[in-house]
Amino acid sequence: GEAGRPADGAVLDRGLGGEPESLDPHRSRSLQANHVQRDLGEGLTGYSASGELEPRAAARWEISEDGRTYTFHLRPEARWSNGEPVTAADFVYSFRRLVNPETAAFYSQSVIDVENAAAILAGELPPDALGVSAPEPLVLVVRLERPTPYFLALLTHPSMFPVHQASVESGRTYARPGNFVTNGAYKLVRWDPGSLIELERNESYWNAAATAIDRVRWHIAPEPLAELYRYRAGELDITDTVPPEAFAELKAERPHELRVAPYLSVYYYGFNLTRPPFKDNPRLRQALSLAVDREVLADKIVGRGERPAYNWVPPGVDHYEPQVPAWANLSREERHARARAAYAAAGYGPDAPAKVEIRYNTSDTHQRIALAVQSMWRDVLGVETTLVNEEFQVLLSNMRAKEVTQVFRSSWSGDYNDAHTFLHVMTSDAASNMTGYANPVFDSLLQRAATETDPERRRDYMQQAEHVLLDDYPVIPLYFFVSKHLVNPDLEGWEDNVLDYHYSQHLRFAR
Amino acid sequence: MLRFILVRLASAVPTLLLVIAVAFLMVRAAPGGPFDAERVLPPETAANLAAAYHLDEPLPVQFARYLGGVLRGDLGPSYYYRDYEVQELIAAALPVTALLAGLAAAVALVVGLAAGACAALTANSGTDRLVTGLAMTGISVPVFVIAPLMVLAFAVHLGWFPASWTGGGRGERLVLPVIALALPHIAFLARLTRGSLLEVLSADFIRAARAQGLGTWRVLRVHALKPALLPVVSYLGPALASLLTGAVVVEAVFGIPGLGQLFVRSGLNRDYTLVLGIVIFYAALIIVLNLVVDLVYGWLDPRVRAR
Amino acid sequence: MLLDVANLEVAYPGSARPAVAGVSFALERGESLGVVGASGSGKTQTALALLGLLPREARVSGSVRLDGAELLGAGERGLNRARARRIGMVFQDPAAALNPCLTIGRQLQQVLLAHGIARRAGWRPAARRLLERVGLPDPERVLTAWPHQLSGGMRQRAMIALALAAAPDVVVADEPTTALDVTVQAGILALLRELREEDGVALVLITHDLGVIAHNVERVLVLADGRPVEAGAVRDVFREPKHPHTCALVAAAPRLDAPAPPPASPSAPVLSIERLSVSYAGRGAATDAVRDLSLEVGRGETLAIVGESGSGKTTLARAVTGLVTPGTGRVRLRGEALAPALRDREPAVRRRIQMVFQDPQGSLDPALTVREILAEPLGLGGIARRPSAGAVQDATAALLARVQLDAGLLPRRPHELSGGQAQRVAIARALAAGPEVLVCDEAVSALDGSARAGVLELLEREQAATGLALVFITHDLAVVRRIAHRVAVMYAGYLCELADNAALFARPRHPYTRALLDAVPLPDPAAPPAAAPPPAAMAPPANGCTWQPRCRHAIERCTREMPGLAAVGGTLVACHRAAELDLRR
Amino acid sequence: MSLRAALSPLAGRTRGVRLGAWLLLGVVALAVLGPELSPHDYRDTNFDARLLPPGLAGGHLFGTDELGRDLFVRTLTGTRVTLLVALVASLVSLVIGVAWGSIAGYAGGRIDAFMMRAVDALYALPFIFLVILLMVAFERNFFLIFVAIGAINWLDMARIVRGQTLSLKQREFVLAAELLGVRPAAVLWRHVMPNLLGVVVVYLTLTIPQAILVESFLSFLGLGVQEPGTSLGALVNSGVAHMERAPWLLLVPSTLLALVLFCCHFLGDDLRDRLDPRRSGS
Ligand SMILES: Nc1ncnc2c1ncn2[C@@H]1O[C@H](COP(=O)(O)OP(=O)(O)OP(=O)(O)O)[C@@H](O)[C@H]1O
Ligand SMILES: Nc1ncnc2c1ncn2[C@@H]1O[C@H](COP(=O)(O)OP(=O)(O)OP(=O)(O)O)[C@@H](O)[C@H]1O
Ligand SMILES: [Mg+2]
Ligand SMILES: [Mg+2]
Repeated sequence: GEAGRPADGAVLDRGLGGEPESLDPHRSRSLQANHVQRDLGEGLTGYSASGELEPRAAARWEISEDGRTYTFHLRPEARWSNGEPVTAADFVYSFRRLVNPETAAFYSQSVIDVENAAAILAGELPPDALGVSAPEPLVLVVRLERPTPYFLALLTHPSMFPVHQASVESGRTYARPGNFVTNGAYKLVRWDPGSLIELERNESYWNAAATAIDRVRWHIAPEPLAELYRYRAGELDITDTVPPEAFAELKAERPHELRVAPYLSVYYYGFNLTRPPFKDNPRLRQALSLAVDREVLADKIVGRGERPAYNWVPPGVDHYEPQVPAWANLSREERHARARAAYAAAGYGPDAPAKVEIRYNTSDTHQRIALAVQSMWRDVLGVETTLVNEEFQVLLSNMRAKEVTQVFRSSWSGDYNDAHTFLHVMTSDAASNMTGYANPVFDSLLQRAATETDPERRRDYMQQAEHVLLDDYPVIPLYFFVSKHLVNPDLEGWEDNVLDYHYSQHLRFAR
Repeated sequence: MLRFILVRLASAVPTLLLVIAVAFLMVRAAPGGPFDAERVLPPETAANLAAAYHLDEPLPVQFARYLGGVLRGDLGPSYYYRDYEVQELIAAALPVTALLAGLAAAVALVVGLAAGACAALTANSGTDRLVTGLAMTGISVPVFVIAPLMVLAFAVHLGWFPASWTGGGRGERLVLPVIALALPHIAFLARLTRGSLLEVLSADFIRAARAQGLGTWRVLRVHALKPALLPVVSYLGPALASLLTGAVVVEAVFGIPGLGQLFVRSGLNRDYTLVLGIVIFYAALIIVLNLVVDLVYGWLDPRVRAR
Repeated sequence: MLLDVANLEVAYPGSARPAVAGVSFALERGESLGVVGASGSGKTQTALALLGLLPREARVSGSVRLDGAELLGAGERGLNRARARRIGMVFQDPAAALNPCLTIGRQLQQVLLAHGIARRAGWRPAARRLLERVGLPDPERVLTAWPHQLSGGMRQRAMIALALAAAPDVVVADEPTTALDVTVQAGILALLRELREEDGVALVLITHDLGVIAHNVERVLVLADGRPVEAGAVRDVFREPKHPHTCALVAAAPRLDAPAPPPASPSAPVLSIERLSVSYAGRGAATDAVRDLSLEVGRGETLAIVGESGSGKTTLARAVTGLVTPGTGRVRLRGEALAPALRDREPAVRRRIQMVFQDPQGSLDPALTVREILAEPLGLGGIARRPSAGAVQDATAALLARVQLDAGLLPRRPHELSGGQAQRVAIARALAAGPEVLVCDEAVSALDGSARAGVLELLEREQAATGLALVFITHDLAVVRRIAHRVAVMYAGYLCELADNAALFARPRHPYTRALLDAVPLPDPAAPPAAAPPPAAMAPPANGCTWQPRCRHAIERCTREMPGLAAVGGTLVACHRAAELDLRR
Repeated sequence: MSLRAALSPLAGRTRGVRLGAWLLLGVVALAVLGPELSPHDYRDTNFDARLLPPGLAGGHLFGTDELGRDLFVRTLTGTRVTLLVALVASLVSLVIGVAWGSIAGYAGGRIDAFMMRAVDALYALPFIFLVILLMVAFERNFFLIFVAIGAINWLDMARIVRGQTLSLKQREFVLAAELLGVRPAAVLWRHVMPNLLGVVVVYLTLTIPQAILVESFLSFLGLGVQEPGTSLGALVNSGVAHMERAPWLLLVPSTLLALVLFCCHFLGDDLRDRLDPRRSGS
């Protein structure tokens, strides 16, 4: 943005939606936190501008045959923002801190595949029992419980970033401006809660030469509309999102500033399978699922380039083939016919209509979708739907309690680029499984996939699992998200990618 | 006088305690918790978190712990902003909010009173209609309409002022928010002033004052204003308080790091300590403001002081 | 011509006949005109019309010329040039005319500054001088006092000060002395005379008190029902009044030599006041308004309380009725002690003691009509009732009739009443409650002779019928003579003489009483003008007799100790020399 | 007397009043009948007729919203709710607020202190949670909106009324009434309140818009009206987003909102004038 930018134009103003709860890799959880953290720190691995996995703090690594031991060779030139070298010991300390129950880290799950992690989290073993060691200052060895093909992807997640032991032990405020020692391309210089997070280039970063932008200002802008105004007023170079209402006109007026890309996230309606009417009632679930016209939803209701979702795992996930069900390709009429058939089979009809309740948390988009679905169900099946919008926390606790919910709105996005992160939520013991879906077949398939080293077979297991899942209709996938940003045309180095990662260090202003 | 103030402040203590207690219960009774999100935490992590924040203790114990902290002047750590203490957050937001609220109140007072007086003087004339009409428009157009409109017009299209708090210089970034904040209150004050002034202007002592040839302006300023201010003042107390914590919409639109935003977000995040912290602050504020208001009554109408 | 009024007419849409019709008069510098007439005859309306102060709905016609310049219809600007600087107005009801929210000082300051009489800094001394001129003791306190902290008379004098502040060429004084005891009154009248003689100020003196008229103006204008019925030189009008209405007025003028009513038959006291003291916490030192005062009033007895303005009469009344809580002492009703604060008294008990307030307008609810005001004590009040309900109509109309007002006033609101009308409505309301004790605070001060006579008779009838005990606070000794059985004379919060009516007038025992009697203006131009006593000192002295500084007979002892009440020949007197002095004429 | 005059049927004196009265009646009539007369239902979506501009084309007089629902019908349906809210809000703040404030002010002393501290406390409590709890405690129902709005709506009124009462109760006509043995309740009702009404009425016309806005905030918290049901506040709120592309979504409901408020204001003013003792004729 113009505001306060030095002549050389090296200040980048980015919209950041909501506000991070913390920038400490082990105490944060929100996507916003992760965005900023990816500028501040870096893990052993990371992503290129185009979203390819690439070495970062680690220069290279070897993986044992059984796929359970990883040996990382760190960059000798890697430095903390205070000039100290980044060593294997730092990673050991960080991983232990991550699993340490006292840290109570949100993302302790990221290391769950590492040896003893589960036991340590449960408090049965001390943190230093974790399967990580530093035989040499620059060599880090990680032993896993089981082969984990996506482990390298896991390492890109900010929760796996190293933290600087000395400053962590310096006290509560260590992750705040002035104290925060990081190993990334930028360092934290300012944080006004509710307003602004400002970063400055980290001169001692090993790749500092490649950093073009001197200052990054992350602006807290929870209101999409307000954010858009800021962008149009030239106060932002990159927006976090685009308000649905404005999308069409932006597409027309600023086509080359509008960046839309598929995103690893699915928007769905879940059924509460533990209570009537949906308990043991697959026909009704099928009917409702088929009666929803995804194309209309995607094109007309959300209409920001989202893709209609007929299956669970988004397209674009590495080495995975989404299991789009056959009926997806039927004509609208046929689909509706099948829906009515299933509806009738479930014992409902014009004179005995199903009475259904959709719960969603307050937001224009959710509301519009709910309204659309409501009228689709009414038109196709004659279902009587009531809409209940609730404050987010209320909805969440209702979903978890599985007492009052019938159909609820939710979404799931991947932490890393692998089908597992999507399928795993639907396992019977997954904490985030709000539907109460429990199918032993599905569970065992995922179990086998988890321990399978051969990528091909692993993929097959997971694909079968998704197939099983879709046949049971525990959820109605509605659409796959897209990431959508407005990007200042003067900005170079921006590449769309499914992860929606856009490291500031990859960006530069055209001279 | 001094005694009166002291007594009032003393009587504030139980009020505060009551507020704290009730608020504490309300916050806890509300569904959801500070660490709940779409992505549910694995049980052990959740347990660890609860332990870390003593959320696993029985409620009375927690309350006692919290109250103890408050009495020691420690509002505890924020549950959402995990690197911040509640005090720090309030202290950070307060100056911004105070500045905005102060300016807005000043603007509202000056413009509102002037408009109201002018309307009352020209009662039922064209001017009166115009002023009251404008006032009513100001009241009937919600702030969540006014604020974005102003941004669109003056920031996006005309580019006179920044569209957000972080978008411009110290001075200019204040203009739009202050106006947006002041508008409804201007309207309010104008109407209130007009109403009470009309009543006062028909009093005998105003006739007498006119007989003293003071001239309309002096009569208004000296003789009519004071008695007419009573209802205005009683409105100002709450109004100021609401300006300090109720500026949510404006703060949201302009991205202002103020108390109002903080309050709402803390509520939605179930940031227990932050909510309570702000509630306490708010309660204290209101009590003080109302005390001031009551003192001003005494100044405006000596007869009130009599008993 | 300085001021030239030609057939002035004031009418109100609501009422049938105009409030004022065809009034004309002219004044040169230094001249003075008295305007007399029955209550409600249009005196105040005339005055207000001069300065364009009538309410919006009033229709005014005719002409008012000041040095030839027309004032009627001259805009607010033009009028403001005339107001205060050219024509000063003394309002009839000071309680309503003073701004309750501003100190007297502030109100004076505004006038002084507005008209450039004083500079920013120098207004205070100027204001103090004004207050001294109108004979207010302790002007410093008055400057910093709010109207409600002043006595009726003090307010009235403050009002006068305001009117004179801008040194006007014409002074229009509407009942300027109704709330003043005769001594102070004499002072004020002397002041007005001085202004005329020295500064050539022209005076329009509105009053119903023929005594005042007789000695202070050259010409009179008599109004009846808003119409001028007679005009001429004072002497002529008094000697042979032509118009029957004037005759009635003159005849009805109360006189000191009227026969005193026979002493009331002794009975157990209905109301007894025991060692009552009231003091108000002011800004600086507290004001002792009533000091250690004891009185009794028997069944069917009328006790008159006279005394200098600010001597504590109203305070005493308020203490009796519980409107102020006394510092010490108690009030008994038929022997039983009453709770000091009104709010602690049973409604039933409250009704037994009623009061007519000194400031009639203020004691009538502005939101209610006369009908509703009167209906209340009858127990018929309440919004539920339809005003056409016969019962209310008849009862309230009857009440009005008793105080000689016609039922036409029933739908009016207080601010639509004349001073005297308001006062009588207040009396009617008090009587309607059927009290055992009625405290009248200057209850007839705003009434012309006939109306006053009527009210007094009414009270006497009530007394005869119900054994009503009357506490009659007034400064008008003629009224005292006419109605009182016993008289209490107050000065600076003390009771200085308590005597039977006849005794008091025949043989006053306290020098202050003497001064009072001398100061009474007689309604007869021929009679010698009233004598004003030496002006009041700043504030009554801390120790010694409070009257002593102004006392002709003071001796050294008087400066040391405050004399207590002592019986001297059937009279209670607080004077060291009561026994030896003979104050008869 | 004044109170009755206030409640007497509307024979508006000034032009403004008659205008206001008629307009309000008109709005009410429309709100009640309009939806019935229109061919559309406020719930009917039509994904092929989204964001139609106003006009007779397609039979959508005021155009359609982003789901192709007829704005005319929706606005009028919303008006019903809004009018109801306005009504209840003003009743609450009138009844509770005026009673509470005048009693506190008149009684004075301990009672006053207690009652006013209670008001302070209510001011301070976090409204959001109050609402959320209401929703959790009772199963959601329309009535709760009024409880929630009522809970806060009367506070300001109470304060203002108290302030006025404090100075009124020192006036001699009140003392005179007390002296007559009129019971406190009656003094309040007959002498204090009528003299308060001027301010009360003015303030009332001001609390109504507040209530309407609160209502639209409530729907955010999930209380308020549930879609597809709606209220003017909610409509305006969602209209803002379309300000540029589909201004009618903002203009239509806000115009109606403003209209309603103007009517209230005109009537309020008239009420004030009638109650103003200085104006003769009752
Ligand atoms: N605003 C008004 N509306 C209607 N009639 C009024 C109004 N003001 C005064 N009047 C009437 O005009 C007449 C004259 O009133 P005015 O005050 O001049 O009497 P007054 O001579 O001053 O009597 P008093 O000696 O009692 O003061 C009275 O009958 C009174 O009721
Ligand atoms: N509320 C008050 N606060 C302070 N001082 C007061 C108050 N009311 C009266 N006073 C003072 O008490 C003294 C007595 O007042 P009071 O009204 O009793 O006199 P009064 O005898 O009625 O005089 P007047 O004949 O002029 O009415 C006066 O000096 C007055 O200034
Ligand atoms: Mg008069
Ligand atoms: Mg008096």
